[in-house]
Amino acid sequence: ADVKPAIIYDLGGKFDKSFNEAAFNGAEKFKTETGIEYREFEIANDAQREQALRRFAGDGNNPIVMAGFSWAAALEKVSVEYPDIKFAIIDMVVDKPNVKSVVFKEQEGSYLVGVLAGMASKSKTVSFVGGMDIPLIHKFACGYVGGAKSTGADVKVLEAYTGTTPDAWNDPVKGGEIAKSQFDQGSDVVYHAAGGTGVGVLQAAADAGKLGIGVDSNQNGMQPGKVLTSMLKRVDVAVYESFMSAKDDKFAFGISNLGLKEDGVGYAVDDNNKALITPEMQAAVDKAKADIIAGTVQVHDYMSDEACPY
Amino acid sequence: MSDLAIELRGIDKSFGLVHANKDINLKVRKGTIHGIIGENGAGKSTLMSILYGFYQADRGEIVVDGKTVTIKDPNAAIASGIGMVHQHFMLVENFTVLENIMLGAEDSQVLNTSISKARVELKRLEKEYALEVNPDALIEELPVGLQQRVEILKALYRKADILILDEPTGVLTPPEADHLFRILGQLKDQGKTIILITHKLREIMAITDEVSVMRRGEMVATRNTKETSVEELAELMVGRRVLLRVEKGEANPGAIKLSVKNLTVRDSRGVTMVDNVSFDLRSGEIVGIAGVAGNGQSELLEAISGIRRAISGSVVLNGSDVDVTGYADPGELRALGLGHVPEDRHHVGLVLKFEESENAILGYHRDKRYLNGPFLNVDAIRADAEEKIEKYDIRPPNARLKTANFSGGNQQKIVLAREMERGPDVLIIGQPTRGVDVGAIEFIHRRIIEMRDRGMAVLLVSVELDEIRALSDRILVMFAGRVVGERSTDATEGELGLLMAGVEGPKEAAE
Amino acid sequence: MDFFHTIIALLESTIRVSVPLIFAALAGLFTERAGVFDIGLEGKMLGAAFAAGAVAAVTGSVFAGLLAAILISVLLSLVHGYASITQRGSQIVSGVAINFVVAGSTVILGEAWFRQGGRTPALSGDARFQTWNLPFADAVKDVPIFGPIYSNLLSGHFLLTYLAFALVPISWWILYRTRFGLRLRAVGENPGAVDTAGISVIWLRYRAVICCGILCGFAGAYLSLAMSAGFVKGMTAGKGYIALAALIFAKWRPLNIMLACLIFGFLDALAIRLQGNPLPLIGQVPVQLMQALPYILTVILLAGFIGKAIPPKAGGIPYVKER
Amino acid sequence: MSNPYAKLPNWAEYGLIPLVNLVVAFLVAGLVVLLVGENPLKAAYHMVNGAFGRGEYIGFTLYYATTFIFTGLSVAVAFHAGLFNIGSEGQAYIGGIGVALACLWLDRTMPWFLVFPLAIIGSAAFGALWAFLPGWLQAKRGSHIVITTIMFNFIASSLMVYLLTRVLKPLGSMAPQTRTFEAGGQLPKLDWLLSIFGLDIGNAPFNISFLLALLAAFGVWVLIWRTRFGYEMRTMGHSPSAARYAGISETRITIIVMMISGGLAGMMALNPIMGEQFRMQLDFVQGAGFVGIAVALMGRSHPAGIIPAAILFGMLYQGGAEIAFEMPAISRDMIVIIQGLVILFAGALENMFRPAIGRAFASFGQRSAAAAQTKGA
Ligand SMILES: Nc1ncnc2c1ncn2[C@@H]1O[C@H](COP(=O)(O)OP(=O)(O)OP(=O)(O)O)[C@@H](O)[C@H]1O
Ligand SMILES: Nc1ncnc2c1ncn2[C@@H]1O[C@H](COP(=O)(O)OP(=O)(O)OP(=O)(O)O)[C@@H](O)[C@H]1O
Ligand SMILES: [Mg+2]
Ligand SMILES: [Mg+2]
Repeated sequence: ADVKPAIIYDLGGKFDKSFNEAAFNGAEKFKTETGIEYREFEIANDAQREQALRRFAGDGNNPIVMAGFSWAAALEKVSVEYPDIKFAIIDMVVDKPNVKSVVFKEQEGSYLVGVLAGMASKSKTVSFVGGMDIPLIHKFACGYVGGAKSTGADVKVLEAYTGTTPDAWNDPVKGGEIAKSQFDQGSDVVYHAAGGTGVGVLQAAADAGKLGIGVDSNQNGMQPGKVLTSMLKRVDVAVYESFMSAKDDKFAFGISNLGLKEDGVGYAVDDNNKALITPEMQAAVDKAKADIIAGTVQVHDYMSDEACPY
Repeated sequence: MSDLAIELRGIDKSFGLVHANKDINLKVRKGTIHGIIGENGAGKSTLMSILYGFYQADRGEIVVDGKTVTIKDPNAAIASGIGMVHQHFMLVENFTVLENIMLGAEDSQVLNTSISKARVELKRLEKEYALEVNPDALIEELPVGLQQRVEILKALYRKADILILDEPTGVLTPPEADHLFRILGQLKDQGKTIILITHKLREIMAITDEVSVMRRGEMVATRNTKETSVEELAELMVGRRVLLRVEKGEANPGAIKLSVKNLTVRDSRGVTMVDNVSFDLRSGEIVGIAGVAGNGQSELLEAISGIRRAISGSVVLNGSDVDVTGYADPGELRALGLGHVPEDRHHVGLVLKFEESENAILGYHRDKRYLNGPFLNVDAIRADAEEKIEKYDIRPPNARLKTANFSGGNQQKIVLAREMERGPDVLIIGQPTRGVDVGAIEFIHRRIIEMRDRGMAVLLVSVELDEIRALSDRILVMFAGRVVGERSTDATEGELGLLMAGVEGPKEAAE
Repeated sequence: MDFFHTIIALLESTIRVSVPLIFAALAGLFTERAGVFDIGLEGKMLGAAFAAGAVAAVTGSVFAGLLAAILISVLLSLVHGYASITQRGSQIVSGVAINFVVAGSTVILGEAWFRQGGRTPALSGDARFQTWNLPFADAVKDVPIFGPIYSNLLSGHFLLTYLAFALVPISWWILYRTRFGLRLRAVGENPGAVDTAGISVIWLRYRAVICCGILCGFAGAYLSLAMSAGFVKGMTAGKGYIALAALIFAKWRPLNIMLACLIFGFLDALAIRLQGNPLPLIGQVPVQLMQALPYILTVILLAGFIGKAIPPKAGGIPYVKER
Repeated sequence: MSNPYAKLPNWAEYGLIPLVNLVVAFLVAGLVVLLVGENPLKAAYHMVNGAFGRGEYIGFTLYYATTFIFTGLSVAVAFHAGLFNIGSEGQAYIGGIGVALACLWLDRTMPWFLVFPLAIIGSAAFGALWAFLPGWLQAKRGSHIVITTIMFNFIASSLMVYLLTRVLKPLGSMAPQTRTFEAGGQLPKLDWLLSIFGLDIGNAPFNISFLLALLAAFGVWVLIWRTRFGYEMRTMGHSPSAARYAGISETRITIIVMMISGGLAGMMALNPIMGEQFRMQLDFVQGAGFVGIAVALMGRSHPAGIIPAAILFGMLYQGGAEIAFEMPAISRDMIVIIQGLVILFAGALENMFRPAIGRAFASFGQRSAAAAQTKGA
């Protein structure tokens, strides 16, 4: 069909080394595969949300995908004004007939990397660096803790957050410093969910001879051989799918809640980290994955009660 | 070789719309002391700053020692042997004397050697000219008189052959001024040339060889000092006849209006500046406080007027106790009938960025007559200011002009008008005529006497002994924070001078 | 022993974190002492970090990167100088403007050159500063007390770290023991005095601003070539403002600056360390309180012990001779 | 800041010179645009058209301007008392609490015109509170206001993250923000104001807090130049020693001025929270406090200058967004550069063309005088 796809990023900007960037990658993939151009916009402040949506909708862009939970309110309004346009929002549910909501079970992917971390750790202490102390990040943290502790009750998980301003997502120096502090407290595997800050976390791990774990996209290549794995959150796939399905007239509205089962989250193994994952680790993580998919293991969703039982 | 040290030809300079120097010609003979006089704003400082390379003339030629030179910056002037002591000192306050003297004349990248050399040279200069000053003292801790010494030493250190002094005696006591003049004489004897700017005609008559008069940017006359008179110079300066003596009648002292008992004040560094001072001030009299600058007069005024907290002692103003050791609010003191003309009009008495009318209410801005509730009554304020402008002949007569744009004399009149027109019972005045030209001095002195005659009690602090003697009915002399003597107006200058220098004169019979 | 180990680790972290602050605050010291206020430290540091990351990535040479950092930072300083010295514009506005321009252009240029979203490629090997071990660091490692202090705390830092600390006495020496320093301090107090002494106020201030640029260059290079391995957009994350605060905190004195930066660094390290760990007596506190801790403690220190900071007298005021 | 150059006629001083500066700023920005291979004229067109081309665009421009008027006034008021309040950012952020509390409490039961006054008081009170401590510390303890306000900006952001994730966020919601306010917490738009000029506001969030901003600007003018307190604070700002002489308490002025400054910054929160988002979000201030510094200085700390300066920045924000929409090669970072260049050329380098313009005026004046003379002769 005739598609004029558009994508709008959140405040972090399309190169946030995080989900905005993943979204951008998905759109790029669509472009290279189909040769269809898409439009994009990076907002600079909150007032531009509705403005950008209306702008793109008014220009006849269809579908319009937006990345980030902060879009919900704007989309709720604008989607009603443009009933014929297909919208997709990532990381949040908006209950409107012409909206597709894509949310991820980050906790499940985080659980798996937690399992790997717990087993890779010699000190039985692993750690987590979050960008900001907000619910979404706790979703990652909680799954990770669950996974790590599943490898032994004696596994300790340290948890810290970079900051309280938007700089928290772009502060590799602080990220590195936090990681070093955690290493010093015994951690030897560190998982980050901190955007650009994570660059510093992975660097610090590599420098200190410890292991890092990437997030969102495959970051194994950032420090080859020093990144244990990456928790994949397939925002890129979600964007790509949205564009593609719209092109093929198969755009599905409603909620899609993507977990391990749907391959919406996962962990990355490639040449960079193959050697780091022992057969036992592989077996354990395969089992955990199967259990989660089968439902025998339920990974706690932080958002269900805003608490982490692990 | 020419016998002229300096020749200025057709110097012309404008600052924006102000034509400060108009086609000025000046010849200064070698080995002489050449005076330059003129009213405030006549362009004297500008002319000298051009000679010193601080400003660039728009037109004109400078000839030094027979050679036409381009003085594009002070460096060039220094190289030509010109040194200048500026009207407003060009010293770095938190530097030591030595550092200030070295600044710009260091002889190596690293200071150590420069410092020791400078120290030696300074010692020599000090000795040669009897210009003692502690080389390691901070400028901000020195009294102005000493600061000026530093300025002179700076010029001598740079081996100046031609020394320009811009109003050097404005801040000096008579002994200090005499000392300075002795040094100038000595320099002259060594063959140096000196250009001296001053408002004090007496000084001109005393030590210059020639004198040039400026008026409104023009050079109106040059005279051989021996062949002119004070009266002629004054007339040349202002363009009309001036009365140089203050006429005043007998005082009629009445009730005690201000009583100061055992007042002790320390400055911010904890040094005792006012030491157990007591005196009474009666209505209808002028009490003058004489003293070398820096002997506690400023702090005394500040404590009495509530600006500075005293350590101990008491002050009774108009029958009411003033909490001088606690928080005495200057505003409340005003309400009790105190008027205060501070020594430093630029930083204390005025806000230079304010319109004239705004300064005319400074300190009285809580007065109902200038307010409508919490709002300023701008019309009333301006009307009031215009009245004062008229009465005090403040020029230009524009209440909305920025205060910085008035000349020093007129700025002083703004303060005086504000403080006098209130009709306070007690008026304390610090340095009423510092840097003010003869025309304005005449006016200000007349006003002060007028106030006394109307029954006001006036406390006058001045470093001008002439002024103290001309105006006061009684004279207190301060030295090192203490009142070291009280004299009547008949006291000779020498006697007072000795007291001011801390040398106890023969005690007067009564006290 | 555990406690001792923790302290050593905390102090190590303190040193790392305070280095960029020391560079930047010393940078500010030079301009502000000369009477040119600089709220643009942040921007210069960011620009330098970018230049360092970009050039090191392209050339593979860390020193080329450092040089580029200094060059860019000096260039930005000259812009600030031109606006505030030559054109006598508002120094604050000029600083703010530089912060804006740099924040935007580093991303644009980075993206244009490397297509990594404003980041520069990750650096390794010679393109990045390596840590240095002091002699015998390994040998004495296991000596009790002294061992950890020497081989962990003092050894094993970057060249730039040692440089930063060396620059503290050097700056002091320059400011208080050289002709340049004497004049520089004078021009910040009373430019008139400098002018009448036959020294060019403008050229002197330009030199001060250039010194500032050089030091900000080090600060930026440290961020992208030592602490991290490459540039990330906005990676200064407010350090320029903290450095400014340290400068004021230190009352514009070099040795105090080192102390102030170490205090800030220590508080930061402490806050990181305490995150997630329960406090004695109080128990678990919200993360945000821990994160705010350095700032709260700074305010308390400031209110309790520091007293009034009096800036250079002529600071912030353009030198105008003729009105 | 003194004006070191000869006086020009008012229209040149306040009209021509800023205009020339702006034009130059845009010329340089144009070079940057050229550098990325785009047409600067097109960009300029989109900038101006995007800011003023339609009612909706004007609405957006003025929406941003509202924010900057508040923060600009905040910075300016402190400036007049000689205080550099670099903490408007944090004060505005905390001011949001006041707005949010008023709205969360009353939005379901009361109409906006009853909630609004309360929200105004709330925002001003919280903003003032956040500025009180730095003011108090400066007045009583001599802590430098620049450091304390920087620190308070950071503390504010920590506090707000805590409040928005732990206290004010509805349970189960992902976004760190309050719930959305109902009708009582939503300010009416100023559509009628634009419709007077025959313009349609469209979806622009231009709301009634703009009028409050204008009122605040007028209030600030009255405060500074027409009240006793303003007189006292200006005295202190120009000369602390003269203030002491005049019996003006530095402590009192410092604290009150900081609170007024903080209150003005706090009121900024009304615009995005009650006027646009109808909820309080993380980091809703988005740097407006820092832009306020530039606005205040470019507006010479006078309300009559701050309003146009704020509109200029509103134009940069809105016009900038339009450029980014229309010209994909120009990203939002490019807009940041352009903003920086405008601040540089129209702010810091404002004197660059003054001498030339002054000379032009002088020679023109002479020539016309000469012409008059020859005619006379
Ligand atoms: N730096 C300057 N910029 C602009 N105008 C100036 C400057 N300095 C002096 N002027 C103007 O030049 C005129 C001459 O001033 P100048 O200081 O030379 O007077 P003066 O004779 O030294 O006065 P005084 O006796 O008060 O020292 C004044 O009217 C003043 O307006
Ligand atoms: N730099 C300057 N810019 C503008 N006007 C100036 C400048 N310097 C002096 N003036 C003006 O020149 C005139 C006299 O200047 P000057 O500074 O010599 O005052 P003054 O009478 O000597 O005062 P004071 O006794 O306080 O030194 C005044 O009108 C003053 O405002
Ligand atoms: Mg003069
Ligand atoms: Mg004078």
